[in-house]
Amino acid sequence: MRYLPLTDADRGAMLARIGASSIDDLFVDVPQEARLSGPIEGLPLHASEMAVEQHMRRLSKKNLAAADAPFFLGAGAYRHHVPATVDHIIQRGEFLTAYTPYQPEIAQGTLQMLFEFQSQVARLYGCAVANASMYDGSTACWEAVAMAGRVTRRKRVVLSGALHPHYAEVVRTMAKFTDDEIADALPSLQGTPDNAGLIARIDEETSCVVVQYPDILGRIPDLAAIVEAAHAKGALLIAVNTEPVALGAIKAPGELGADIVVGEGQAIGVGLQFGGPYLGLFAVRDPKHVRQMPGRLCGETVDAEGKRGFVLTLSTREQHIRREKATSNICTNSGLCALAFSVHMTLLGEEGLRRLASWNHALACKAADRLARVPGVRVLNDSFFNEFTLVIDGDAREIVRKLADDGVLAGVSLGRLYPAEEALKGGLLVAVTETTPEEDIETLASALEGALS
Amino acid sequence: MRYLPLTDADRGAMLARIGASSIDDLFVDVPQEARLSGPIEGLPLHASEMAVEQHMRRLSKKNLAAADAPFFLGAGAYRHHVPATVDHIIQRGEFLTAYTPYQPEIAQGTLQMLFEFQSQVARLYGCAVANASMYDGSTACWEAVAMAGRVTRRKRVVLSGALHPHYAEVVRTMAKFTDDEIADALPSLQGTPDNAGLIARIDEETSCVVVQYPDILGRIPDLAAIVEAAHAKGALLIAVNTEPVALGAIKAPGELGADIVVGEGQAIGVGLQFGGPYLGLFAVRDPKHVRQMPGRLCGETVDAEGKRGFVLTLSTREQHIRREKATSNICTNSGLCALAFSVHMTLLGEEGLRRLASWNHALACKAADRLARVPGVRVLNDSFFNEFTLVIDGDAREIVRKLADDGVLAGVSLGRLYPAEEALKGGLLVAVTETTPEEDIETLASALEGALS
Amino acid sequence: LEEPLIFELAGTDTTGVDLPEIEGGPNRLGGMERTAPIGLPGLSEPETVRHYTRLSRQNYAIDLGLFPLGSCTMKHNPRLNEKIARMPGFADVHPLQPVSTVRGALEVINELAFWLIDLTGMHGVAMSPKAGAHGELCGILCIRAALEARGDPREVILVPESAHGTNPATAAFAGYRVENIPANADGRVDLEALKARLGPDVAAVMITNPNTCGLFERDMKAISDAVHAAGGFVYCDGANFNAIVGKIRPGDLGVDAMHINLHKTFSTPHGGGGPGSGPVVLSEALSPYGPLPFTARTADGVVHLVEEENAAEFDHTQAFGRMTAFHGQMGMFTRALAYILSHGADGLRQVAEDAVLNANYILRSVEDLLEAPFGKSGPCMHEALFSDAGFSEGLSTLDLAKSLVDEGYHPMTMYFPLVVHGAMLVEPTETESKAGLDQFIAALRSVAERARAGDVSMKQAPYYAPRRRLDETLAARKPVLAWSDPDSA
Amino acid sequence: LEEPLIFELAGTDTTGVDLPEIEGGPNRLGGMERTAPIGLPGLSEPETVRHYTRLSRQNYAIDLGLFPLGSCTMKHNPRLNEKIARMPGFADVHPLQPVSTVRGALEVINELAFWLIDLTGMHGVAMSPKAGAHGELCGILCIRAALEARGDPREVILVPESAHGTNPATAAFAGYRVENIPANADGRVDLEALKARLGPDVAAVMITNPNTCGLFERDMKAISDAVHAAGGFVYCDGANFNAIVGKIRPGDLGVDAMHINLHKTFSTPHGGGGPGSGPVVLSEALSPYGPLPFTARTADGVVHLVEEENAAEFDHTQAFGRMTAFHGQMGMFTRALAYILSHGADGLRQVAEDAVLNANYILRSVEDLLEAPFGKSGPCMHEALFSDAGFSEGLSTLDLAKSLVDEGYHPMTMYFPLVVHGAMLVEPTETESKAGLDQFIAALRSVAERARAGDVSMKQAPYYAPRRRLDETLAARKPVLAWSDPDSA
Repeated sequence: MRYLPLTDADRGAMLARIGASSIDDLFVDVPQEARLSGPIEGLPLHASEMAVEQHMRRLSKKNLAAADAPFFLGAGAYRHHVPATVDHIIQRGEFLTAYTPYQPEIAQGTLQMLFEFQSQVARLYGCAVANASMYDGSTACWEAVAMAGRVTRRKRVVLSGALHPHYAEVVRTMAKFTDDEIADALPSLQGTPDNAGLIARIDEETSCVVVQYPDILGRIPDLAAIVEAAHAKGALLIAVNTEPVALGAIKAPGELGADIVVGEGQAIGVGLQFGGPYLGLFAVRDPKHVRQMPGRLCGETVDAEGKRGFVLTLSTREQHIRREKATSNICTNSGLCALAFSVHMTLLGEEGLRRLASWNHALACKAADRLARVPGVRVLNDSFFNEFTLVIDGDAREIVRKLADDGVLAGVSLGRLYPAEEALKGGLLVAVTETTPEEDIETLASALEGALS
Repeated sequence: MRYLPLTDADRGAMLARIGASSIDDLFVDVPQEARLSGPIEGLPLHASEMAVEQHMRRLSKKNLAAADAPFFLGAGAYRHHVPATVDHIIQRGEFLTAYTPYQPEIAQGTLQMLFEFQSQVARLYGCAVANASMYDGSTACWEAVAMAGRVTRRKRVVLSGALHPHYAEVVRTMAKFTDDEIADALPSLQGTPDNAGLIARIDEETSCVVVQYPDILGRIPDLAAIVEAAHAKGALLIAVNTEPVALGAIKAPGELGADIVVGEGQAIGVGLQFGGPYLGLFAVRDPKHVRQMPGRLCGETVDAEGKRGFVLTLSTREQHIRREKATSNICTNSGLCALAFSVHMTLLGEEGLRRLASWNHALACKAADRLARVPGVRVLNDSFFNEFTLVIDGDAREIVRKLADDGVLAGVSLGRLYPAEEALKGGLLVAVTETTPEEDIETLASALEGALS
Repeated sequence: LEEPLIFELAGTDTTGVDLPEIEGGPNRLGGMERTAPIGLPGLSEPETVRHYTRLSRQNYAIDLGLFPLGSCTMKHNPRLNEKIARMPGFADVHPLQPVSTVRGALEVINELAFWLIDLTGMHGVAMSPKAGAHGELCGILCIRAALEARGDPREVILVPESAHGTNPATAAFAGYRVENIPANADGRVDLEALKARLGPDVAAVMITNPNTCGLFERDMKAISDAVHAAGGFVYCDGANFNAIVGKIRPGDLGVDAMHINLHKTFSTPHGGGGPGSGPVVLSEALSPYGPLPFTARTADGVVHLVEEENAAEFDHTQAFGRMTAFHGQMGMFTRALAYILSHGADGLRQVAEDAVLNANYILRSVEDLLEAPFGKSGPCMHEALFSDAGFSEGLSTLDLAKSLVDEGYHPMTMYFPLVVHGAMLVEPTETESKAGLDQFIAALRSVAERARAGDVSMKQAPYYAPRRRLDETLAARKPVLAWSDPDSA
Repeated sequence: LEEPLIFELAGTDTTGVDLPEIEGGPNRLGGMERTAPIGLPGLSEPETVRHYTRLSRQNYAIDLGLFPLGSCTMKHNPRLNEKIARMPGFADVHPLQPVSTVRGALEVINELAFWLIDLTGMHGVAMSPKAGAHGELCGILCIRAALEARGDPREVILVPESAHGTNPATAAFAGYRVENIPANADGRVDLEALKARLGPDVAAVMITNPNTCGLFERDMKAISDAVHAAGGFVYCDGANFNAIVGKIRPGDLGVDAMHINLHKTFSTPHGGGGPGSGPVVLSEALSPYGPLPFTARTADGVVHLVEEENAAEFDHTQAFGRMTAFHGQMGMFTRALAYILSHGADGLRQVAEDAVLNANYILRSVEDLLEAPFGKSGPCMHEALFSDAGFSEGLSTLDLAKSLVDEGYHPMTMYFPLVVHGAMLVEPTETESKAGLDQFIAALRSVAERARAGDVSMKQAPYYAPRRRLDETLAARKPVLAWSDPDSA
């Protein structure tokens, strides 16, 4: 076994030192009837590296990789070019194979990186403080809701109808067990988000209002108005962002007054990966909320010789100290994805991020104009960043499947996201990034024309 | 420019410190008429990482990768499974981006690795000392011939007819300029190498006899007899090996009395790479010949505190010290490929190497038996390791091309290697390694049947 | 050389990417253009590579040496698995692609699920939880859903004293009252105390087995039977599954739910704090309540993705909901499956045996110098527990741990489990060689001798790390959690 | 912790691979079975990763800091290029595959050749040489072949004093007698002395431009004209092409042959000593003699592989032969082409400008403390040359260099070129930031001040490296070049 260094001679010598006559002696506390006498039946035995690689490659080839097709999917996961440097760095053994930095003297690499990451996220979100990452955007969203409950001591949660339905479902699921009351809604197929309807649902019992920005249909809501309404009722505003590149072009939620900003960081540095691991981002606008935040925090301090150093801090909020009184049960986070995000963001810098965002938006505008010319298709959005909603005469879900058979990955149908809603079935989310060649836009337009004619 | 850290502000400040008013001032020694006034015309300007990657990927897709076809090529370059660990290690920045270890105090990583590499190669070859690598097998072969000339002070070089024709051509090319006399021959299509004919060509003027082992047709010559004959005439025996995996199954050339053993190390750790970079191996059986060896040598020593350490040594043989009296003009070698070889060999160990060799041989035996049953095909070899020669009724080169069109990479035709030799045109070299699935052998057999019927 | 922060290395007008500059003109951003400075520094690629390479060298890692963190299971991460996770068919696939274009991805999930079920002897598995704690929550939510489905909501979850901190946090999060169960003198759950506490208000017992004292709970089956008899469920914390994988099936011991840390037992890299992955295996009684989405293979061999829409087709209408946006940690699934296939049923068994052998070897090689509170309770499993009894006055577990840093090792887990004073939990894992263990044992013996002898220099350790002891109190008292420009202050 | 040798870590019965054991039985090895022990140790994967990771950390590298080795050109190696070289269509292709299956590989070679020709203003290029020295040899052999073809074999090659050691070695290897040409006082070739020596016996002049004193040879065109007038050829050592790439075309200066170190100018990684790659650009007069194989694009856009067989079709029957088995360093070609395409014609020009700017910045920032022998000869090009004049008695260039190690830097090139006493040749390259240069300058000034002041502690430097000064004399006097088992001694 290539991963197991002990030889049989070693094992013998070690048993002798221990004073056991066989390995089985070490399992003596396991009731005999529970001990298996040999390898579990029906499962294959060990395999060479080559055999495993070949098997996994065969499986991988059964998937259509985004690079191998015109590709327009978004809806919470975005395809961007990730510089080769990012992967090089996250494969450094010192980052890849380190543990959570509980021993700061020999973990300054991870800790300084996390401090830089927190600072980058806080600035991107227009917030005071960000944590060291969460599992993903959807769980970060739930954690924000739970935090709002702790801060406001209220139980009513107002979800925008244009919140990603999977995020809403995670919130609803968790709320079942915490007796929060969830006020949710469906998105309406209008060019501009229904702020008035949302504001009307906020009341004095509301702990928080959750608004996606840009929203699930790609529209860019004016957060400031909702913030004002929420604050007027004593509720917190939670802004959810699933495309961080957008924040190179549009105002930061924190700038607009959002109290908690959470999101999915996958678009920067992490890649698609069929949905995971992703990177939950979590920040608060007001530093006084820090002690109610979930997740790990890295802070600056000094060592015994006065040198600057970094440590995990405020861990009295965490489960390993607080046990049942912790702010969250989160333990592992997305450290390596945070590194990938931070390296990519460092390469971009503000200048690169703004250029990247402008480029995405410009290409998306081109795509919207072109697709609007397809008969039977209209572009819903009055505003968008790099993703917009087409409304199609027909069942968009069927069209997406049909185009996939022809090797075109046309986008995400609203039917996939809201299978029960007849009214939404003509909706098709189309995302366009710098990785989308202009000729692929033409291919999509032609394919849609063909499918709709 | 993503690789250029200077900003225009930096450049201005630096010019000011230098006391120059513009960059052009720094090129003042270049005659005005030789200075280009702007970017060279007709060449593209800088491009994003994504654009370059896409361009190169497009080119790469125009090649048929060995993994994507039944694959039977050898003839001096062999496809083996390289453990993922090898590539991980050679991508460590500390190995990848270091220079030749001229400052040993801060290059012990490379130096200890080279010392281990030299030791591994010496043992594999059955020799006393190996150097720290050469460019590739063919240039190592020429360097061995040159060294034999220095040792024996003779000028006549006897090449076995079954030496790889490219290696022979490199020797012939170099000899043109050094006035060595080359006695060469063509391979004869016999099951056993023509030792007697070779021995008959050795005389008192012969500096060395060059024998490939296994030879270009895959046959395994009995080196001992040739060694005896060469030594009887005062000539050195140079053994050339192009498939190091074979030495896990067959005796080492050094064991059999070869004086200089050289070869291509690519098969272990390096990969196919369309022919380069590869890894020249070079070893001598008798330590007294060390000072005539070309290339770098790493040796053990101690530091000022008595700790073991390693340095480049015996550099008085080298060009940067000896200038026109150097043993060779070689400067750069294949350090990173040597690392890849050494890591792979460390993972294999003697046990793994022997198993790998046995497996290769067993599969090759199966393939030979199966292909011998194809009508119009016979297996030439009385002996072989993992590569053998088929003799086909017809032009093997045409058949190889035809099968390639059908997606089968059938092997290397002797017509490709010896285009001028009618007598060899039915020859087809077929190599089989652990990477060859048994069903691919069947595919090749069927394809040959189809092509010959 | 000290490495500055990225904010100290560059301004916001430089960048390490070459992207076109799009001229202004009309946009469709709805009037929300970001105009104020953001404050993100940009470094050229050479500076970036150097910054992170230098930072990395201030870390300790498994690739550098033994990482004996008890209960964290720091074992070697095979490089093959990294290569596989990066195959474009896995890495470059969107979670919402039409199912016809992701058959291979679904097969990976399903194949891994099959192994996890077989290795644990359970009935089903929820693959989507993102980490161990998330998996715990999933398991407890399954239990709550099952109890609610039978109209028998209960209020209490019993947790042993020695549990991981996540256990009570999870139970509390799911709305339960947590009660502790004491341990007996030999470090195991007190069966009689447990039985005495069982009753109609007890929803579940959460047990870690092997437990956090490194011992196998001999009475596991009796515990399960008693809990089941009282109408409750048994949750097993699977963080220590690596000690028994391939040797013992938790399902045979009556477990109803157990999360599996793929990053522990199946060696996906910890990455400085994640990502992890925490699939939860479920008994027949709990399987109907597992969350969406998941995969199912039908008789024709096709693997289906089961989501809200088609749950009924797969007879799974009682799912308690959805724990995360997409399908779970695909990148961890590919790595874990590669690990499992590499080892096979025989190799995994060997993993458990070697992990236990290595831990006992350490236990017996140092127990003359370091007090092993349960050394007489039988062999340990994959980790060896020591206490600070015998240290000279004034020296603590922390001092010993930091002194171990100077010997070239990462310290063991400290002050956990809480049931032992000054606890030190040492888990070598199966991927250490005997020579490596012998070297570690020598170092451990050396610091233990110094602690017994009262070497006060240990109080200032480490001396040879990139940093001396860091002031954690200052960090918490005056938190500095993001960089701010001193020039603008 | 000291890292043992692999031979000390494991025996020959262990392995880090899982391969089937083939039972004995008949074989077809012709009676040559290897039966005696080989003596190759095998390490498990975890041990292997750790061994090499630990070793790597004893190296200095560009990824860790400035690497100011004059004439070696240690610049940043873009990570994109590593990724591209590993694409299966490049990495997993056999050199003897039918041409129809390697069209993309041939296009890479041809596209790179096109750039090299255009950037140098030459006529042709030989792509197959494996490194700079191999390229030099190729160039000189072209010259010899051209002279022989016109029935005018000549015997002498003139080489300036300051040449790289490979230059005379190469010339001697190709059968020429080497004669030195002196430099004039300002560090350049003495044009008059050269002209005086030219004659019918001189085959070629080998010139490095920019030269190894870091200066541009102002008289290059005059030199070329004089050599050509005397019937000889001009060989230019292209190791320093990075100083002028995109700014000046050597072809415009009358060069007949020049090798290009792809690993210097075009940033393929040095890898601790290789692999390199040394294509040779050739003038119209020399192109017919370039070696096989090479690529040629025909009017239909198809790229052909030209070998012995079809040389006549491409009117290339005068090739002097073959320098290596296959087609050259494909892995370096892909990296170099990616580098070139990334920079483009504008970026390459900027490379030269920034390299020269950085070198002059260092020159002018330390010349008050370190004697710059040709500081008055005009701006330097990509490297700055200093001498040990001004050092306190007893302290040498070596002492300064080793002291620089303690400041966290790799030393500069020492004792080269030979024309300057105690020479120090500093080449920062274009991939260093101003902040990085300022830090280096401060360190250099500090050690220079200590050398002037006579700080004798410098004689024992380095103090803070993985090793103190190593005994090179012992290594050469009693060479130990391979491990031998002390137990069997």
